[in-house]
Amino acid sequence: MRYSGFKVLWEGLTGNRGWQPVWREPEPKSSYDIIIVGGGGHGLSTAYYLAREFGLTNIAVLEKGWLGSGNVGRNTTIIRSNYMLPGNEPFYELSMKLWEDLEQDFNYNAMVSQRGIINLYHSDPQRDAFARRGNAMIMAGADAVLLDRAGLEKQCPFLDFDNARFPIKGGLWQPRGGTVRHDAVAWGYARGADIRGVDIIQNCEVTGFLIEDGVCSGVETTRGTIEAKKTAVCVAGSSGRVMAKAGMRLPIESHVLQAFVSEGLKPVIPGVITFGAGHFYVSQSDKGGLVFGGDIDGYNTYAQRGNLPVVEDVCEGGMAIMPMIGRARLLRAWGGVMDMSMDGSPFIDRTHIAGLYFNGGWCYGGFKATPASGFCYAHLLAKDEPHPTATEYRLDRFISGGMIDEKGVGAQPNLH
Amino acid sequence: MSQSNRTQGGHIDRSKTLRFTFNGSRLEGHPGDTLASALIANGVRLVGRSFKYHRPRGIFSAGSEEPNALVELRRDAHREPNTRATVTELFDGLAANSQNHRGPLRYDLLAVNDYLSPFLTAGFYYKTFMWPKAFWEKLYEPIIRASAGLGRLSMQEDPDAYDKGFLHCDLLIIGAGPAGLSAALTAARSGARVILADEDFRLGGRLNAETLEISGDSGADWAQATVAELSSMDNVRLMPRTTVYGAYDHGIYGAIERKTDHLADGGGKPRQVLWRIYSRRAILCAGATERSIAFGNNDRPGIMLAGSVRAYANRWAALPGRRVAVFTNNDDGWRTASDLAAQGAEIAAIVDTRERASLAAPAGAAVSMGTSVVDTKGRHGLKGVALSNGSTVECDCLAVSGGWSPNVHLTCHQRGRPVWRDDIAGFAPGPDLPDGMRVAGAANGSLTLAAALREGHEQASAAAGELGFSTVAKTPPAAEDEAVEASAFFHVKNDGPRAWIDLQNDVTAKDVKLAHQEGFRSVEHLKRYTTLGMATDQGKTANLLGLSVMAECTGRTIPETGTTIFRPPYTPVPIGAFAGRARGKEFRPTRLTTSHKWAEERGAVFVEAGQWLRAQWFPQSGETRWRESVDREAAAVRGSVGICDVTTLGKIDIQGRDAAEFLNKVYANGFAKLAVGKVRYGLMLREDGIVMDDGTTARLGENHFVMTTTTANAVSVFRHMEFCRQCLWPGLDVHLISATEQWAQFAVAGPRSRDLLRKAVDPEFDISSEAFPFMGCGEVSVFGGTPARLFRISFSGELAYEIAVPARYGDAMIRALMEVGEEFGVVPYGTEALSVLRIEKGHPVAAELCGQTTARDLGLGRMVSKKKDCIGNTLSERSNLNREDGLSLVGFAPVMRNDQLSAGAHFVSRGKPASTENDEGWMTSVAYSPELGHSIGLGFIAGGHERMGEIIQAADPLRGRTIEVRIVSPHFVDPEGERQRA
Amino acid sequence: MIINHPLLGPRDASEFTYLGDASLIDRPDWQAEDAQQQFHDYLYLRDNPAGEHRELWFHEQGDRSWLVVTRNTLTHEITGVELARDVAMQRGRGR
Amino acid sequence: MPSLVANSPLGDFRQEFDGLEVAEVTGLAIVSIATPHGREAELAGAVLDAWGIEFPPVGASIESTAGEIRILGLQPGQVFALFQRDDERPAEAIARKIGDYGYYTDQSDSWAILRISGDRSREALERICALDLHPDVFKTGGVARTVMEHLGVIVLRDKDDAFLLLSARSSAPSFLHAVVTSAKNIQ
Repeated sequence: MRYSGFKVLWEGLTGNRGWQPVWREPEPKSSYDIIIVGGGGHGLSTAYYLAREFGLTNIAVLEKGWLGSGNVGRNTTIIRSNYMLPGNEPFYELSMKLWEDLEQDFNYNAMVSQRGIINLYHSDPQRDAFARRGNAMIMAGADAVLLDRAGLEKQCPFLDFDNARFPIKGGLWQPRGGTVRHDAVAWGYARGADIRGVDIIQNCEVTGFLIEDGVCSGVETTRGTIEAKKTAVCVAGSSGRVMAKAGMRLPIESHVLQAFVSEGLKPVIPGVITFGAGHFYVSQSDKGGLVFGGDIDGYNTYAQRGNLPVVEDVCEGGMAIMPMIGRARLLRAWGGVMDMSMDGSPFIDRTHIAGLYFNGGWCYGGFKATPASGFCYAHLLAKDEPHPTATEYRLDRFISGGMIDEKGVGAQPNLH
Repeated sequence: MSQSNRTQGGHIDRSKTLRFTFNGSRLEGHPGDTLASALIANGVRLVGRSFKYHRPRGIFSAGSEEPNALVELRRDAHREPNTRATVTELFDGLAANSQNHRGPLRYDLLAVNDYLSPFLTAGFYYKTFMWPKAFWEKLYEPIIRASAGLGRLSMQEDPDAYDKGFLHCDLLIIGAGPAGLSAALTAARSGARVILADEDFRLGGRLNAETLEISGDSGADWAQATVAELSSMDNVRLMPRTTVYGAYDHGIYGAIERKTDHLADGGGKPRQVLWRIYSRRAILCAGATERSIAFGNNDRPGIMLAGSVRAYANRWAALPGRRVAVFTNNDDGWRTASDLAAQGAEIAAIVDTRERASLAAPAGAAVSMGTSVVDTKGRHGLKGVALSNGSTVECDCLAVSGGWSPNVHLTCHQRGRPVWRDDIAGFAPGPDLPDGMRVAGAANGSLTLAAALREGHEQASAAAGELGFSTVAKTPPAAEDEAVEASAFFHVKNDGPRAWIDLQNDVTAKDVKLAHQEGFRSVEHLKRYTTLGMATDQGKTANLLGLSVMAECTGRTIPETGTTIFRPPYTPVPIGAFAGRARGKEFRPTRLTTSHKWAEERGAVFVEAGQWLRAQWFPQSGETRWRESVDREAAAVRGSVGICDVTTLGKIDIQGRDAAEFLNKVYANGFAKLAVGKVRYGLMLREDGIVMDDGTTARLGENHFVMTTTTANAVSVFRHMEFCRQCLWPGLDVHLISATEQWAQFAVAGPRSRDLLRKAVDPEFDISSEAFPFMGCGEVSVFGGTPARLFRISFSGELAYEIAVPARYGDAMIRALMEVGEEFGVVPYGTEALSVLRIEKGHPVAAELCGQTTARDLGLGRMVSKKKDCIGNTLSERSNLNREDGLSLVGFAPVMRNDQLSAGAHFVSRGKPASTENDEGWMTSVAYSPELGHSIGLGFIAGGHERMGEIIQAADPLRGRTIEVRIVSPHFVDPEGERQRA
Repeated sequence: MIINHPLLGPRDASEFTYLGDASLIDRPDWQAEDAQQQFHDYLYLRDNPAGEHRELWFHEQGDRSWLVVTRNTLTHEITGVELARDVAMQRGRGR
Repeated sequence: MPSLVANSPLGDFRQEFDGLEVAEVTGLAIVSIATPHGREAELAGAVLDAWGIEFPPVGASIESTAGEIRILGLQPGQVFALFQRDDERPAEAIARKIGDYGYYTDQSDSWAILRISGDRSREALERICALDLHPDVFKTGGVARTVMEHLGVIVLRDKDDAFLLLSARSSAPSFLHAVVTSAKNIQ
């Protein structure tokens, strides 16, 4: 079924009786060419691109709970490609370009909204570091604008320029950055993959891997054994738990990132604003809620909830730069479990076990990467060689010292 | 205007009249009123519009679960959008306006959406607005955004102050209804430290809204007597107007106390206080929330929760209608009928979905058993209802009771799942409660008054007992076990008019069915696809109705269909309250050096360095551009002598028999053999081989060192060294204490620095170059006996010293140094000149020590000892960190002498386009060198040391200025380092 | 969260700074033949358990002790708090 | 030649509020004493000989009977000694008194000291201090290092209704603002 304004009109006039399920609910088969473990954003986009780009459709996506229940369903919806290091920026720019064509591509309105993202700077050294980043972005084909104070005031007159403890001197602006309706990304990819024949199987938890002589030939699940030529794990947030079943230790810790939404408000802010001297970033959803967050809580956890000090720290950051939000109320807080990697950058790689692949370590940046992650993982699975923009996302990069450390804080995951 | 719907009795103070306005109309109420009760007393029915269809809406409830009656409260910068009228305490001069409509409330232009509802079904927007692609941001989205949202922020700085605080107790009791009061009484009498918090301004909970009796008194009187007893006890803290909004780990609860919201003018005091309550045990006595029933057009003004109708009549003496009908599936609805009748309302009908009921109807009420309401009429206010038996009833208020849902919210905050109970047809707290929490009363699914009193007493006894307090074995106060029989009836099935589930977000039963039809069948999919329960009320009255409709569709039971758990906060909390005082200049503490006041007097321009403020430069009269000042300051240092406050550098006092060995482990270069009275540059690596920090360390005695760190890393280096000391080498005798604050330290730099210091250092100390050579240090005294430390170190490359005095002398010291330096033309210099001087010498700072660079990259590779165990040397040997084409820190000079270099530019070989694959490095720092007369820079470039003299591009497309630069030595001035040894 | 400090009693976790897995105490021998591999595993690989986790916290705004806290990463329940120095000594670390 | 005049971090601040008073304390010497490994007993013995008091455990302080010195147990292996400063080099004064059994570091200039006293002092501290200062829990003589409004603070209860608060000298104005705001907010 193709979605369109006309279809909505027609259905409205005929009692909305014609809408079909967005995805099937198939029983798992006994074997597939490729099993994707994890029905979150990255897993579903991997399945979608395997089908669309490489014509591979004998594929199952296995999801422990409900489709999209991972971090694609619990994030702050920001997309951007404002990275600095050559190992990262081309990949995230690929992702941005995929976002820009996504809705027409999978015929689902995920509300990709490029209203821009601004990272504020407060000092000359910060400005210089942003200049380094902005130039790296442009050199990778992305867009970047360095705003001085006057340029920033034009866009965000409501910022507390003069009274702020850390005076706001300008910002690095990526006009193509923005937000996307996060759940719709999962649903759109699921629909696109389902239409092309991929089996999406919910409530099917992987309990073990079939590994013999260093070869993985499938998985054990709560719904039986399923064989596969290739098994692709894609369970960020649960990577440690799942890969432990394959006997692997990872350069990853699990941490919780909290996010918050305010009550609905008439339009307040234009795009995404990120406060560098505090821990705060904010956007406003189409429904009117301010969607905001800050730092991770900072301790290992698999609990999808955080604690008060971070809530307060985030709101302090918000009030520091835009004290007009004081009377807006925080409506809901939630926590997502992050794969915090040792250098802050992800992995899309084979493992040392033949037939077993791993995608994870996205830290708190996985949502924006959803299209490119799926695209590059699909490339790796289909061709057994990394996509050119993802060659550095190797699991063994720390052995040789090939860290991709944007923040420069070293092997301490909670600082990334 | 008279209060047309006000009756007799109630807990309001009729001796005082409060004036307020709603949408400009002048109205009156009394102390004790909420905005909602006063509106009802004044006969106001239409108070707002719904989110999507802009349907007319009236007050629905009498508490914090309110979905409809949201207003913009107060004026101008004090405007507070989305404020629930049902919990807003009335004050004199209150001004409220309805929100989310275009044009007058009664004639909202966006009400057209209601006629488009067949097209605006759940999730319709996912299926359209995709063509043409560019129209989303430009056309569709702006329209959606402008019509979405609820109230408006003022866009002005929040003028009110907020505060925070910390409380400790043995027992936190959440909710001061019958269960909470009973629990508090028992716990308090045991001697435990008790906090009793309630969101209402009048403690007593439902007791204030009911006509039930306790021990022969009215419930409300009993509540007041109990509150009086509790407030007389030292070990009890009563906190009305306080919402416990979240349950966090280890017995910590978040609470928000509204201090001045009920006052016309807060008098400058904090408006709200955000408390963190540390409890050893907690008892949740949060009561229950009534839910509605889904039936055709069940959203009109005048259709309300039955318990709320009763509350308005009993507590506030305000009748929501003159002719009231009751629609119920349980016994409790019948009480509304009898109480309303007692207050003088006409009971038009009692419609009960059950076949029989145990209570009697008031005289004159028509009773229809086994019957439902199927439709209603009255666009701006209810006029009548149609029943399933075909009859119609004229009425202006319909009191609906779908049963009571325990307020389990806080039991879920640590991801506990509620469990279904058939007897109350609702979810009750599950077994996985937050550690230390117990639940009592209606929150626990025990819906009678007697049970609430009993459970409160029992749970408090048990909790106090666990903590070692003995409770007086007294039975709880007696009350009747009133009839509360309920039935599982949620939804009047029909194919006719829309039946609302979520009033605020306009989710109807049809939306839930559509979600099912399209495969969004898990509870989470249902919520996300339809937005059920996502509004400002978080679905308190709606969630279960939505579940029941989904259960109907799937043919499963409600518990099989699922439940959603709740997350904090229980009710929305202002962002300003979470921030407390930390805003504006008080966002973070400010650290000042001891010369700050003096520098201010000199007109210095200051810059933030972490939390420090440092003098950036000292403009003199006639200087109009910052460069003039900075050039002058830098030139003065190279020409004669300058003084700079360097107090902000971290200083760590290191003592112990093994101090030298310890330093040998934390620094990459050797420290074991440093002589007493000498200073050495130290390079600190992280364990991954990347440079962490650098600085100088002086050996003051055999077992005594003083380390300096960079300003930015002072705290993290100290932490790291404590880790090394306690966790890696606990056997070493070494002790650390920060001395950053103890010493005011000044760099005295330039060829005349020794001459100047001779005037400051007491004459018994020989500071000649022979006696006090480069990299020497020692304890001296200055200006006639003040203790000081002198270090002969140089950041500028000139003959230079750093001299430290106890901080209490810092202000006097800078003034004295300037005084004695006058004859040498001494100038103070700030961080900008400092930066110029160090770039001229090629010294790395934070821009180069950015956490991504190795000692080798910095040209310091040979400092990393391979002959000892130290942090970072093993992993610094990894292949990728030692590539031939690895980065090198080198200098850059413009090919065209007048070109300005820019930090952040990337290096690209000549003739190649600026793209990622041609990226060879970046410029880290730039300055104008007054010594050389042109712009100079430092930066990292691949294989830099082998490329001296090569001309490359410094590409800065971000600022549109790409220039050609020459790779040069990073040591621009005095490369042999002779000046500093002079 | 509240950490029950072995010397000071219960203190709010916001006084502490977190580092990570307590295995960071077990720094390898720099002279081992496969020192680089050992240091790689020590610094970069984690068990990252869903359940009981022994981890290092620094009482930065307190008594400056490093602590080894045993905490469940699913429930956040803390079942043990020790001075890291004692733990390190027990594991044979000295000079 | 100019001579150097000392100044205090908060200019001898003092202000009264309803129920409490906030005042800067000046003239105190603060010397940290670290205990060398293996010489704990000797150092404790020297302290006992010099002032007749035991070495306090972490979290407690002990004042000599004559009141000339108070020793605060701050962290394992480290205490602070507080006494009236009558010497430019208080660390050396301590060394003269008890010998070189410990490692001494002068901290006198590192801290700004406020005394908050009066029956509402605990109520004011409630707004910034997460410690439970109930007298049954935090007894007179009790000492703790904690954080208030992002600032490190050492709290010493020197009387039932009086607390000594030590916070870093460089941020003393911010700290004073925090304490005074608390006093005002409870009025």
